Amino acid sequence: MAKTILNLKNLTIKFGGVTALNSVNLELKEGEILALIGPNGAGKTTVFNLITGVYKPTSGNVFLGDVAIDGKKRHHITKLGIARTFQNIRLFGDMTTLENVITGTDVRNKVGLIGSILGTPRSRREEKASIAKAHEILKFIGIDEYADRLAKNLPYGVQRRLEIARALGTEPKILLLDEPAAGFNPQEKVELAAIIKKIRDAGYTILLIEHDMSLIMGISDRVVVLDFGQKIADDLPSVVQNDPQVIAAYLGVPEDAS
Amino acid sequence: MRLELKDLHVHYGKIEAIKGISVVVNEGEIVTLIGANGAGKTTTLKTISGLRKVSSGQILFDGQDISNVPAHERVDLGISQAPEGRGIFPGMTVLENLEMGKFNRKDRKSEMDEDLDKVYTLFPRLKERATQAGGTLSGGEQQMLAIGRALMARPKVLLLDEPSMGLAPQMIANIFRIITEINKTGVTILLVEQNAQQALQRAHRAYILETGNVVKEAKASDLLNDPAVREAYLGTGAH
Amino acid sequence: MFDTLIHQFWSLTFSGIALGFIYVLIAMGYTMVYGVLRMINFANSEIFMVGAFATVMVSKYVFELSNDAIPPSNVKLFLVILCCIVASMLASALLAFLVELVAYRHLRNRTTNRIAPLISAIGIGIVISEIVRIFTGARTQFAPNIVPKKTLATFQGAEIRLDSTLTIVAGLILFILLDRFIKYSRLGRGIRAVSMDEDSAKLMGVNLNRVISLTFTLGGLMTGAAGFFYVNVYENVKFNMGFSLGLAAFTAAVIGGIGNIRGAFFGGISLGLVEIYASAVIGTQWKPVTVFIILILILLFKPNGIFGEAIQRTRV
Amino acid sequence: STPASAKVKEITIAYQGPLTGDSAQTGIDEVNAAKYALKKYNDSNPAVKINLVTIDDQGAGSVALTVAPGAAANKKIIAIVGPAFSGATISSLPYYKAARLPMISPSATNVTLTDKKSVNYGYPVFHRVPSTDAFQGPSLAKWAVQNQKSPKVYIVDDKTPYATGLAAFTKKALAAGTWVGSDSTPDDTKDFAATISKVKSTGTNVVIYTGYYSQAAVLINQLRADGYKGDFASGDGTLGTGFLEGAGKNAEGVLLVAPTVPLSVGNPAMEADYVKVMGAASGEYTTETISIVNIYIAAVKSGVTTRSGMLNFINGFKGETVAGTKLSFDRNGDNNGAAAITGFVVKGGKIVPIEVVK
Amino acid sequence: MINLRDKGAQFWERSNRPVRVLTVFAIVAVVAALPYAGNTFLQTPVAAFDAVLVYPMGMFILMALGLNVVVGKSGMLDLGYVAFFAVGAYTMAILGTRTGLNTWEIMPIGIAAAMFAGVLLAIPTLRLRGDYLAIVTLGFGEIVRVSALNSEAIGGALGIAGVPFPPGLGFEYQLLDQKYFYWTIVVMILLVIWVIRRLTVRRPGRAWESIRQDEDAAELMGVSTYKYKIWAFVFGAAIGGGAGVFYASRSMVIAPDNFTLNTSILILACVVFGGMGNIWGVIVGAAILGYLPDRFRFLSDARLLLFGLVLVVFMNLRPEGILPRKKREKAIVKKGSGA
Ligand SMILES: Nc1ncnc2c1ncn2[C@@H]1O[C@H](COP(=O)(O)OP(=O)(O)OP(=O)(O)O)[C@@H](O)[C@H]1O
Ligand SMILES: Nc1ncnc2c1ncn2[C@@H]1O[C@H](COP(=O)(O)OP(=O)(O)OP(=O)(O)O)[C@@H](O)[C@H]1O
Ligand SMILES: [Mg+2]
Ligand SMILES: [Mg+2]
Repeated sequence: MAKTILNLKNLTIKFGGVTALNSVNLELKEGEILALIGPNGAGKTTVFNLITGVYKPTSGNVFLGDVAIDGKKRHHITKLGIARTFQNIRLFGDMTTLENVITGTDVRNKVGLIGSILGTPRSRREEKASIAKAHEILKFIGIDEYADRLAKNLPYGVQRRLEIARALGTEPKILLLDEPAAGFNPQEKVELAAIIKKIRDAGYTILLIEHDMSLIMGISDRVVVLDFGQKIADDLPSVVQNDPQVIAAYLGVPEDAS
Repeated sequence: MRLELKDLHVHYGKIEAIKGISVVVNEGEIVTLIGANGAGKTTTLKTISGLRKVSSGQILFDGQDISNVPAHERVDLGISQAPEGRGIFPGMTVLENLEMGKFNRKDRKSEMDEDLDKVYTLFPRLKERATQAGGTLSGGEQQMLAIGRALMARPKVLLLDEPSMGLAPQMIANIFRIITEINKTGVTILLVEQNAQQALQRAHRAYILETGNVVKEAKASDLLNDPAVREAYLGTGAH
Repeated sequence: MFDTLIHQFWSLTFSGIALGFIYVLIAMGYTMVYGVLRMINFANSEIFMVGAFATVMVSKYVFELSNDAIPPSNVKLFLVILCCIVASMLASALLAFLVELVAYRHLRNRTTNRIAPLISAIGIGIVISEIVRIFTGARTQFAPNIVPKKTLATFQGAEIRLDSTLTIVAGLILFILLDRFIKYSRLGRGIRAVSMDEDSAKLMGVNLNRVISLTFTLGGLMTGAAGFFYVNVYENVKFNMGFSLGLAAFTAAVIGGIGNIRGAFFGGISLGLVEIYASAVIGTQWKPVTVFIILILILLFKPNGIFGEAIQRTRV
Repeated sequence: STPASAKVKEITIAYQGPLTGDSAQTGIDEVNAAKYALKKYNDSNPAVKINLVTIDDQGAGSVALTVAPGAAANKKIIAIVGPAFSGATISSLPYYKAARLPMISPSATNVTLTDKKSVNYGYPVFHRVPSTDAFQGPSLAKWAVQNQKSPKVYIVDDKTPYATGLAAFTKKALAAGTWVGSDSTPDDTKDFAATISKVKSTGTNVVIYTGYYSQAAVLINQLRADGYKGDFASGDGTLGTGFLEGAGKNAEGVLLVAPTVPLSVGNPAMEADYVKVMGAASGEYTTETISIVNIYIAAVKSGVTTRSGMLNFINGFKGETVAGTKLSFDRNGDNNGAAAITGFVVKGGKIVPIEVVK
Repeated sequence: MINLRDKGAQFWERSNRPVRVLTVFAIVAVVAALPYAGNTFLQTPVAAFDAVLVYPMGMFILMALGLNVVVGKSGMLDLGYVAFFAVGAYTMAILGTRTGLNTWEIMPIGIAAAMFAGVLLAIPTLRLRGDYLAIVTLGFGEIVRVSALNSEAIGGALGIAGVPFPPGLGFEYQLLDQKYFYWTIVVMILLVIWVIRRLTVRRPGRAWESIRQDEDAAELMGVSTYKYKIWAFVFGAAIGGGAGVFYASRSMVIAPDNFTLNTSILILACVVFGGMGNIWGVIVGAAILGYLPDRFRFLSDARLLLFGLVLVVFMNLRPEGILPRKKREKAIVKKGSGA
């Protein structure tokens, strides 16, 4: 069994009267694609927000390896190797595609204000490396042809993919994808599934929120189901799919199992 | 109410996003627009509701040219939209958001309550969250709110832009059922969907859009069985 | 150092509240506009100045009051007050309406740059004050004494004067009227909708231009009323009078939480008091420093002002 | 260029002061006075006409810094009326000194301008008609307390260079134990409640305000409305009909001192003519400004056509102001006749000169 | 409307290195020759043309470039920028009149003082967003001015006079012919342009840009937003401080009324008028707004009125400024240095 790299322990968060997550435990194993599913408002995005430091848990902890990262600054968490995409796209609209990715890569760069002004050899080296890396990632994701377009003018599908590319730019150990296929047609979803697999095969660990069951069944190694802030299932896709509790809470009548 | 687009052209700056499309939505119909990302579906809906200006062509509503009527007056005519990206008022509570749907209607209190009840029965989750700020809802909850809000206006024509986006499978089935139900009460519906399978099952007729042009118009059931369409829009591993 | 404050506490407090009400009314002009557009209306100080001039004009030229004359009484007094205040409110409201048309409307449709309207409003402000400067030869214009500065009562040694009492009472009434209006008309909700998402507001049937114009106009009405009360208490006007009062009122709006009219109310009164107390304790010349330090402290602990709602944001 | 023999037909002098901005009124008053004097002269068909160019420094040192080099470089200008304000004068001085451009100010009264030891020393180009705060301050201190057996004096200044200077000299000249407090109310102060409270709590019976007339009127109105019964005194910034208009009945009995007198007081006949010619009553510093222009006119009449000629003429000049006081300059540029500070009292709605306060 | 910015950029991209070098030299030469254009249509009535080139034009350009880093690049509305200018100027005036240090020796001290003031203001306030930041910075500007006004130790209302000229560098600075001042300021501007360009095409520029566009997303992409906002602020302050030092030294006299809110607003107007976020736009905007009021001096009474009208009309015609922020689709990373 691969080692656990992200460990959520008894995570609880309350917003006023609403308990969005109730004592959730979740382990992410190195190299896997773990799907996080559940009805609307179950708390999936909230899990991402807790992992990335957007929210602080009411109780419980998030461990990256052995380090508790809840309470750490957001940019620091990114630096530690967790990157995410957003459910409603949050690109830097006035930057080009390439710049968006380079901005991601900057988290690994060291050169500061002074170095940039002086144009030290290191700064030039880093710049060069960043640009090369960004192009590489764009090619990897298959959107390099858009490199010089402003992000806000890109077609929706490309924007979603750019979100992934930007996150990859930060060289994360763990990639969090929040509904990457929303707004895609079936054909595009198939392409996306291939990309996600490719990313995993390149050595990343992926935590994926998605509502499209065929996509999930196709690529995930394991599925965790949340309902009303509680974990109700955590198993292989095929098992989860037939779990009556999951069917009742999430899938509805199994009309079309593919 | 019959809605008709005649040779419609729409621009973003110099870019022509809609290149002369003609679309008819007859009273009482569900018509669906399908097409790949960037085909111009959202732009079409925005133009009908008045958020984008018509470059040339006409929008006929009930036989009357409304292409120069300002957006807020089109709402009074009976055109209501649940927009892409949902357009929730983030700082308003769920209830206030719903009330905004009735902004210009001088309905009696009882009618307001009646409509609220209707929306709450369709989406019980909204009732639970009536006092929560719209901006803090989950993605799917926001989608429900957007649809509910559009219904509050008691529209004659309802424009839905990817209503199933971000919804859980169970909820998706629900939404499409609701669309049919609303339609049965006499509301004309223009539906934009990526979930073409479901959309075509529910719609009477459909248009296929490609880069700003209508490339195909047919009865929905015909398209469901059209191999080319299945290939392009329903995914190869069709159901 | 605190002697004056202790000995004259009630007298200072009373003056501070009267001054505060003038701030409240001007702050309403800022806060209304901010509430709908999330932009600062830099021409509001000139809108105030024009309102103040309107009172002077009406009292001087319509009622032919002179500076030395004994203030009118009874019916005439009532009539003068009414006409002056209405004239001020209308003049400012009209100007506010025009400012929106010229400085904001066109720009709003053309750019998302939020600072551009700010600069065009500053431009309009310069134009208005320069026109007034040229017409008045840059002179201070003294206003006739409208409301007699009679002492109504004394409280703990502080004299309660008719003119400042009028400011407080009328200011309170105007504030309550506006507050009710915003609450019970659809306007309030329309304003909030526009401020959060213009496109969605349109889709709900909100007439964007009308809501925005109306908001400017209402803000103008309040600001104009402030002009009347100002003249009434301080009896002079000058083309550049708006600057420092506008700045103070704007600060007041921020202290309370800009965009929130109850915040403006609270902010205005507290600023009036703080200014007067600070002047009494450490000297009038240090007043701006004290005020801004207090402002910074408040914002450190309440980043959205005391009554401010959190800046509207969608979730990450 | 013109041959040396050709007769000069036109001479240009400049006025420098605030013509726009917050303090524009002072400048507009002065420039009108200059225009009046020149109109009188030019209308008499002289052999050499005198042009006036205006230099707007907005009364601010920062603006003076841009315009002064221009005036200095403009060889046509052979003399300057102004600058109106001390701050703008200080900023302009380096340029005028370098260009040897003579100037006589009608209203810059800061002592450092004629103080040999100061970096602001304006020698040799700077001259002024009014006397400095060093003279006015003691006179004000003396004149203000005349009605009180045991005076308690409270001094308020408006934080301008003029007012702080005058306030300091006034305070220094007060008899020991009579000064009970001071406040500075910047010139955009609207509400004097705090100041008034201090006045009351100190038991003051004499308030001295050093600053300009519009604020003085507001202050005294608020003082009286709050029941202050003591005396009110002020300096030349307050001398003028504007104060009377603003303070109305409250002006009665106010004690004023000034190095000169307003035209309407010092020369009523000329004031009447002024109103006829200019269509409005004269404003601040009219007496001084007309007197300065008259010096330049005299110089031109005597054939002066250059800056150095003008400088010599000014230094040798002996004459009178249009209000009849002596006018000539000492080595530092101060007016020898200016030491005479007149004391005024407002009576029956008029500013009445009483006596010279020594 | 034609997009000059894109035309210029296109030209630049199409040119090869020698053409570029030549263009730069040509432009610098034309700019450097400006003091000799005093007798052309450019002549300013009343004010001396060479002096106008130094102040307001040169100084405005310098300050607008500094403010642009704060407002245009990182999106923080600063209405108190003049405070840093004042700190620089007062440092120069105090040290210049009381110690034997000369202008060039005081320059780094003045810049450091302004940066320190920047940090002082930034640390507590940069967590505020948008317009709250605007009012706090505005307040800071007033605090600095009023404190100077009330402190007799540094001259109070009269300010400080007798500030020494900068010592010549092989030439002597002159009072009545300001071309050396002008050339000095051109060099300062070029230096600042060079530094800003370096920053904007590299990591700090991207960090600022991302903060301006979406602060939350930027932080979640690993940008230390707080740190970079402080840097932007402090960097802007440094330029303001440097400008202040030079200003005091060439003016010889400074007083609190040189540092009013109006100056802050005017500089902000320069930035927006020219084109927020685009250094060339900012330069053009500042040059025009610095120059216009002096060009219109012959209008005397209606001068400021006209200035106000120009602001309104121009903002309405070109809301994004004269040379707007980058519209075309090309990276701010240096071309050709990659891949
Ligand atoms: N800041 C907040 N304040 C109040 N409630 C919140 C807040 N954030 C989240 N919630 C609530 O917590 C619950 C979980 O939200 P979350 O966004 O995690 O759902 P989700 O599982 O991602 O749903 P979806 O599939 O619809 O995106 C929702 O009911 C939401 O309304
Ligand atoms: N604000 C805009 N500025 C410039 N171009 C735009 C803008 N909005 C849309 N476009 C372009 O117009 C075209 C049509 O876009 P539209 O959003 O209508 O597509 P769509 O069919 O709704 O796609 P999707 O399925 O991704 O929602 C696209 O090429 C898009 O890039
Ligand atoms: Mg979610
Ligand atoms: Mg769309």
